[in-house]
Amino acid sequence: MSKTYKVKKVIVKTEYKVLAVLLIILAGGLVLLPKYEKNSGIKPETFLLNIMSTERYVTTDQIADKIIKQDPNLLLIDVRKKEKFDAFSLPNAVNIPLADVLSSDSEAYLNQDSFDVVLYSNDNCYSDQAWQLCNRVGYKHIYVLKGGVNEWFNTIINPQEPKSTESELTFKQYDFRKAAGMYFGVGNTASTTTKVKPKKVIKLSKKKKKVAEGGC
Amino acid sequence: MKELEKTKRISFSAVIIILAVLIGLLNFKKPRNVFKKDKDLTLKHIVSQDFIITSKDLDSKSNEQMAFIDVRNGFEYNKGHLKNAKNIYTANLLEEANKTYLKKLEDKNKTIVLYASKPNKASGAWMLLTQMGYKNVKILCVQTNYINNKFSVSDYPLEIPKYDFAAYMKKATSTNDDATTKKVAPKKSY
Amino acid sequence: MKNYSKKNRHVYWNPYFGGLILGLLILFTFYITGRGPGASGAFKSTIVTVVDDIAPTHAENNAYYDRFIKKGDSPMNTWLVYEAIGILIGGFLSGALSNRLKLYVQHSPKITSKKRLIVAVLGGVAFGIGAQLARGCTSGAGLSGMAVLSLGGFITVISIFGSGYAFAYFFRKNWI
Amino acid sequence: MGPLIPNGVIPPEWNFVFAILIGIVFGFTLEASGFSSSRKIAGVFYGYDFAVLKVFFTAALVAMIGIYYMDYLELINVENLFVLPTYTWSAIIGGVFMGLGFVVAGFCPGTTLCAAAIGKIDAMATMVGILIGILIFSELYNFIEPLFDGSYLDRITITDSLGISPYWFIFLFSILAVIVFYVVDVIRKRVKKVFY
Repeated sequence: MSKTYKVKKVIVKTEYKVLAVLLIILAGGLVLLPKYEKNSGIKPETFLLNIMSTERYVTTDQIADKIIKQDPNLLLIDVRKKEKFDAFSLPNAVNIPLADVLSSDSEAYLNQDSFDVVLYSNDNCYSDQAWQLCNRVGYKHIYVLKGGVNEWFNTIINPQEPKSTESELTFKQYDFRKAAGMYFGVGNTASTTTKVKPKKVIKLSKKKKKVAEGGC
Repeated sequence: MKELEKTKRISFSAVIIILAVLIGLLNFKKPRNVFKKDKDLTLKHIVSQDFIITSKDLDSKSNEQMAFIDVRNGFEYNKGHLKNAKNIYTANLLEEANKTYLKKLEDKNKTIVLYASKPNKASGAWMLLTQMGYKNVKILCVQTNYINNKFSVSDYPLEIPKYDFAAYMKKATSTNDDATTKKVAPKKSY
Repeated sequence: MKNYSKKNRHVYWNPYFGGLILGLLILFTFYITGRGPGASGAFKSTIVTVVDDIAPTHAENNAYYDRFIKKGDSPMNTWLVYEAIGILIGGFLSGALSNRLKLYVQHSPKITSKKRLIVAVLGGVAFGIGAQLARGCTSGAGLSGMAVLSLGGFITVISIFGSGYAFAYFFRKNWI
Repeated sequence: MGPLIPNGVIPPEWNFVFAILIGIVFGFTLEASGFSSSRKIAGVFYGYDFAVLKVFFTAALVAMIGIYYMDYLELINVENLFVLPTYTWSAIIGGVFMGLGFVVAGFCPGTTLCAAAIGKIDAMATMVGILIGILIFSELYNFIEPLFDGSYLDRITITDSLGISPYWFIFLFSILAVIVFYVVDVIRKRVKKVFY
């Protein structure tokens, strides 16, 4: 080690003193900043806007049209309970009861961007709440069937006969609904049409979490 | 060593950083309203269906415990509304005035009862308020409409199937229609 | 200009200024890509590619290589390899600017350059093993780890400098 | 907005472009602050030049303060950042090996690259050594695997393990750093000068 042991006084330049003080103030500032509650996930303001907007609704005619045309990226999700789902459900629908809309295995169905997800229940209430939960968690491309299965029956399964004074458009709509009803098995005797549609097997890839991967 | 003397650059950049931090802090707005409840708690509420009040339990005793909030817009409110119901349209639920009003109700620990033309219209407001941390918010399951200029409130139980779907389908498919209609793809009419 | 840089071959930046720029760079890297800068990952990728080309079967059934072999895409196509290329370019630029480009072996006058090369290789071997074990070198696990206050980062840094000071006595012949 | 590329603000194709740019600035800073000369780096362990310690701790401190200020201002979301996973024993023993390598070779992988870039042949030798080291590690991986994957504490931060708030930790760490910088200057004054 060094031979001469006289302690040389360390002269610290004033700049370094100032810089050291600045550093400590900067680091200390973090401690003094007033704490505030962080908002996790979607902001309440945007959540409110989403609730108010009604473009999430899809009418039964559109859904019937998509099913008949075998629209590939339509995914119907029934949020009613299991036994109601078994009793009657729209073709190719997947059953996710309202209780486990946020469970991990249902996330594969809801949190993906390859399908347009349409939620439906008997009426609008459960499907709306399911939609709001999905919106709160930040899922995209989720729609709600207006009126649910009740509306489905009112329009597609037994459409009301329009009175003769109705506009020509309602007659056209009535014809479409009548034909769609037949497609869904109303009124045609020869049940040759394959009643049970081949269950559309939906291959879903788990969406990767957003944490940045890294490592050296 | 020699390089320790060169402090011009570091002092200059230190000043810039301090300025940047100050500017960042000064124009930083804390989020005004924050979701307190996490999503699973809300889900528990929904599943337990404890937020529903039917018109049956609207007897007079519980009335002063409840504060009615009409979440429809002003126009419908003026046409007709429940007795002593306050009108807060869903869109301006987050305004300061309404928030203080709800806070006051909360402090007097009244149950906030929301109602609209249909229960599912009020469920959005209900979800927003429960997640913002309001404790007991309920929805009045009624259908309100205005028939021959009288404001009528009729019960509207949730999610009641209009038909017995399965039976109806079986009956519908088995009716032997005389014309053997082939499965015809419906012509796109509109 | 010529004699200025001739004279100041060994005048580097003020270390605090260098640290400041490095800190801002780490901050920028986290802000843009969500991960910290690193270096030893690039060496690992080269080794994996080389072994994968020479003995693909061996690479398959060795658990460690298998982690980094991506089907249909060479392991070199990773973030760290591009960053390593950047480091080479950046180092060259800075060396050129302050006239430090010179092909030579830098060693303390006490030892010969041959001994220095042997020592460098042995040190590298130790570093190679250590970097894989700690999942990152001083900049990968140390700096990036400490920046996000990860416990692993602090443990690695403490053990690096601790063991460094412990071993310093035995290798003082090489340096002073 | 948090980390821009994972959050999708910047398309992932830019990832590699930023890698090169960041590498350039990284290499430039390392080289300019003297990390390309092994004797200057070894000065940390022998007391004649503590540049490495100063640069290292200032960089870590600035990054820490920066990240937590941006986290406070909601510009960065710390949960989305890559936090180094903690394998305690693997980190300790890896650190010991790296400490040994540091004292013996005088370079770490980052500084090896930028020293080799300016023509240091011993840096190139260290690069070869590092490659050999990784080869050895990979071949012996089957024996090392229990240590490598053992004592896994997930991505725990030091503030969670100590149970204090990160802001306090950064404040204390900055005071510690200033004290260390002063002590280091005192040591350097008393140690025999080495010119390199």
